[in-house]
Amino acid sequence: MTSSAMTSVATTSSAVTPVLSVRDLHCSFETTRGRVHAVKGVSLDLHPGETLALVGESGCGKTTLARCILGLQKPTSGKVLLDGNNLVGLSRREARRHRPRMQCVFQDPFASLNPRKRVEDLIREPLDVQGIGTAVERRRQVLELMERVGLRPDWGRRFPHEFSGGQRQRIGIARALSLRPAVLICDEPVSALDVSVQAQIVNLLWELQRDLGMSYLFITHDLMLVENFADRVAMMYQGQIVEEGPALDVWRNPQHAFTRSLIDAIPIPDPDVRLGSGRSAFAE
Amino acid sequence: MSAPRRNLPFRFIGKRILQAVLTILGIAIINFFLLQLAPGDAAEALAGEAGTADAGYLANLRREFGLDRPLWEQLATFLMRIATFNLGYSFRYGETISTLILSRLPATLLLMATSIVIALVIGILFGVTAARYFNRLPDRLISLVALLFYATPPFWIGLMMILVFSVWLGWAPTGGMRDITAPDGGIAGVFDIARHLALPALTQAFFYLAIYTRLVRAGMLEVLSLDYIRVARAKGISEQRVAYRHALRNAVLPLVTVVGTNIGGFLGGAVLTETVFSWPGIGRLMFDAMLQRDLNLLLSILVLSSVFVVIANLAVDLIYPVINPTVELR
Amino acid sequence: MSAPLLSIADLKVRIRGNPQARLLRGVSLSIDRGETLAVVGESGCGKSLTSLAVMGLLPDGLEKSGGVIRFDGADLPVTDNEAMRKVRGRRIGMVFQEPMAALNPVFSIGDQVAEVIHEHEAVSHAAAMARVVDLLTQVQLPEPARIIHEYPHRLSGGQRQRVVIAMALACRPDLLIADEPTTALDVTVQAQIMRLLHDLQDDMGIAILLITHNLGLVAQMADRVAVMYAGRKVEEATTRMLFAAPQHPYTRGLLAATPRPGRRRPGEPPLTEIPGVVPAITEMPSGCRFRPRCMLASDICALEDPPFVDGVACHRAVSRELVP
Amino acid sequence: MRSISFILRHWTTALGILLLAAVILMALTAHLVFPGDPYDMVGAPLTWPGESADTLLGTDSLGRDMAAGLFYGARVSLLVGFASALVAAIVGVLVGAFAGYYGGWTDDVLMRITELFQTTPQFMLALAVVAVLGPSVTVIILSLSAVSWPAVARLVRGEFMVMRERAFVHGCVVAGMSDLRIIFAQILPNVLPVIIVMSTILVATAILMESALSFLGFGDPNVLTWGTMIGMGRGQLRDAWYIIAIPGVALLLTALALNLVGEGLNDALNPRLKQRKG
Repeated sequence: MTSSAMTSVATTSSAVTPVLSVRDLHCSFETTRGRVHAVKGVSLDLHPGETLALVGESGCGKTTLARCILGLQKPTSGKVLLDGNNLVGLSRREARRHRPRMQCVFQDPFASLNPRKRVEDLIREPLDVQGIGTAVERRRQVLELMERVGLRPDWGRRFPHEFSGGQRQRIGIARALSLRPAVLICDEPVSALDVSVQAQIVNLLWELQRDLGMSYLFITHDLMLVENFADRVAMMYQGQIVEEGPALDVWRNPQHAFTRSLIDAIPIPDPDVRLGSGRSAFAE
Repeated sequence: MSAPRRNLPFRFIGKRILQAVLTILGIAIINFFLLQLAPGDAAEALAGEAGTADAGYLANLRREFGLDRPLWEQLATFLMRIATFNLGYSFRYGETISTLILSRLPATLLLMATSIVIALVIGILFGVTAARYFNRLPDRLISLVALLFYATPPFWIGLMMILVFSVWLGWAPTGGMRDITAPDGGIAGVFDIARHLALPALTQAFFYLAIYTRLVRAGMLEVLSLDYIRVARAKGISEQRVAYRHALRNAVLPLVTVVGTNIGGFLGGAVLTETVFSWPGIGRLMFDAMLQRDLNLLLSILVLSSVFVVIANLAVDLIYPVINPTVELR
Repeated sequence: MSAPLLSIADLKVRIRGNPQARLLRGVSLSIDRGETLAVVGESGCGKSLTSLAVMGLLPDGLEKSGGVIRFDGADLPVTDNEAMRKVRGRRIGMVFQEPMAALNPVFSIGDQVAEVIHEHEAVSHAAAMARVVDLLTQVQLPEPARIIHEYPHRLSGGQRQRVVIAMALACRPDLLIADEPTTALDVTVQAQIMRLLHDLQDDMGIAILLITHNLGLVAQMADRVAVMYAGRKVEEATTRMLFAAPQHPYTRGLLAATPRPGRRRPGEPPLTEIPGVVPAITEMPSGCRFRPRCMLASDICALEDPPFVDGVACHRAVSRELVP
Repeated sequence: MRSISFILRHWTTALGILLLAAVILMALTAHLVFPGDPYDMVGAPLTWPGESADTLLGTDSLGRDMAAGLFYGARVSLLVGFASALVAAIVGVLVGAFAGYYGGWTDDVLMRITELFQTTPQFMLALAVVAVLGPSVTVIILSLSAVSWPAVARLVRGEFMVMRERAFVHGCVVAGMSDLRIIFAQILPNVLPVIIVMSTILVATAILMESALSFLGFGDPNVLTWGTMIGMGRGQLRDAWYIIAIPGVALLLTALALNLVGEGLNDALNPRLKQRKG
């Protein structure tokens, strides 16, 4: 399914059941500087096969929201529905049953892989944990996954530190794919990468979605990046979703003041394009 | 440089004091159960060799500790005794234990303070020098010295120093705190104590000197690689100033907390140093209590020393945020 | 035409004691007074090393093995630390990437900014502090009289970067080196900082050497651009020319890989990628270092590192293809 | 210059290994080299080293062979050192791992307990345990572990607190891994190098503390240790200082060897893989 087709489905039809729904989620926690109310009543729907970009600046609560969805942090209230099942309040043992349906890719390619494990073990681990297939099947699956994400199969015995940032991100993606999830939470997966490698990873994610039909919740600070490939965009500001809509509409016709100020601030890589009020972000 | 100023919130101070009280309670309970582990009759164990001969003393101990009562009542009595500072009576010394310990405490504190100062001053000096000459000769030498001091048994260094400086060279007395012939007060009196203090203070200092040297060296090396040092260099600041103003302060501040946690180590080390140099402090007192198997005195010293460490750490906790503006108060 | 403010000629930097590990292989750049030159490239291309070499602040273990750096008509004694101290902070200011780590946590903001002034000028503490307040006003920090007593951890990242800029500008330098000054900041804060730098440049007439990986910043800020790859300058042009007619395949790939609005086509991959990765310093290919990732590479590219001619270092550059 | 310090660094590690091997060899062969009881009188009292061919390192005031004491003492030192370090490491790792991984009240409770043991002056606590339970090798090992584990617990806790926030640990949770598996199979292998290095230092410290206990006369009376030899030699400090010097040097070299090996392990296991920056 192409992304443009998906856009029309996502925007026109509410009849499609969302694969992941967040309902009125709140999350607050204690820090050294007192209580932080990081997420204040967020509701989201992620439909099958679409990419929803969650865009916000640092401290807006997008990372906390992701942690709540993934069950890494306990929300104060609200629901996280995966295939209609509420994950909030489940014990870790109960939650484990739902884990294969939702996986994640992390920002820092240096911290997201255990430095003491070999690549093939890293990719196979989720299969071991969930007890999927025989040992032989798992090994074959690892090789398929490596090839799928563009890693040479003979690299399986290597350790993460022998790879570049982009290659590590590929390992992380292969690991996340091993359980054949329906939802992939991508937490700033390319923001630590160089532009040329960023393009490789974004294209890889795009291809995987085209072929496997997963849904992406793509968390990022880079609105211009997701304008290039997301179906819908949700703008997060001070713990709330302040604007949501098809990616192109949000970019061309922002409704909320925060979205407008963010778009105005983005430096366009073209010296002839002047932003917003017809002038450059900085000059003149 | 304007001094960092800030007021400690009452909540912070209250929380720390409460924690300290709980720690002391915990220490008392550990001691109580340690006593329960003693084989045989508790009263006899408490009294030790000197006391067992006296039936009246034993009966007194049984009553005081409530040894015929259920365990939780014994615990309550035990905690009560510590809370009221009523630690009982030492048969051997013919004094109440609290007066005995308090009269010995100043000597130990003098020894401890002197060795802390020596260890800190030399440790910082060594550490900074080693870091500035990283991997060059001064660094190698200092690191070697630190390693040797770290690996040497302190009591043995003490004995060797007595051999060299007292026996062979005759520069310092072999032990004690003052000469019988020396005047009690005045400059001569102070000088006399200083002469007696030198060797034991050095002996105690060596081990910690090694620790502080290593910590300051590592701290300096870490700080010197940080971004703000590069910024300082980009401002045109001299290397001297970068090292001694920008780096040293950041490298040395954490040392304050380390010294706090080392107070217990200094007190424990005092048992050895004071025994080797016949220094009349609580360490020596503890050794004597061990020899006489006077468990009551022994455990009292242990509890009071722990209380002292808790109070010292409390003081460090309260002072540290004032001198280091970056600490978050909780 | 007057001499440039800063000119770097054939700058070479290598790992000490390892002549094979050439991190900079003959970089030449020049900046005129009041001009903004952007040096752009991906991590490991040597753009930061170039700026550190100019300041004489190369990290331990690296050494300058060749080249001449001239500043304001005289040779810059980059290997003489004492002599460079009179240049750093006074003639050349520098702003770094990580504002959160750029300030010493145990000194107040006022003391840290005043330190530069005291280092280079004989002024009283009161006079220095008065200037600090002016500077903090100039970098648009609110309540400067209060902020001089604050400690760094009480300030946000954007505020700290303003303080760092104030320190860099305290002695009215001729050149400001900004090494990824906004990479660690949010986009909205980045816009504020960049606007500030732009305004300050207008007011004070300083030249800016902007080191960045962000082509958007380059397009909006720079007069001229130098593109670096694997320790070399591969292309240089005016900003408008570079974006309009990029010559080097790497520059073209970089521009194509950069997200920009209104480019997506249904059913096509969202971005145009450059295949492969930058090789490690120990595994550099022969000839042109971009060759393994280059779609246009031919036999000559493996034999010879292309010379830098007419603004580009490539055997297969667009301009040369046109003229056989 | 770099290569010289490189060689120097490895040279010291080699020296450490050599010294440690020598001490271990002494401990293993004590009964072969000196078949008799080290407490037996074998020569004239106070024979200086080199004075008699039978007792190369001399005899003490009771005519016991210093060399035999040195060999048998190595046994006790190593046994006490390694055993107490092992116990301390196990307890410390368990406490530290759970406190650091779970945080919250688990951390609060475990760290309060650790603090209790840390605020009590360590050597005094060890003395008190020996005083209450009586001096035997087992009690001494227990008492030294009791005072050594808190340092391990704190170190491990700190490492776990950093590690549990690493993305790879989050990835394991998301993959459905159990807590125990994450703690022991994922995080612990990453922390192990630090623990191993710390343990070698713990062995050294324990050996020094054991020697201090027996120097004061509170060691196990059934075995001869280096500390005991020094303690018994105190009376002869003026005229037979070798009685103190020889076991003291043995202690110093053993502790030094362990520290050197620790430093070498630190270099080998924790190569600071600094991430490249732009």
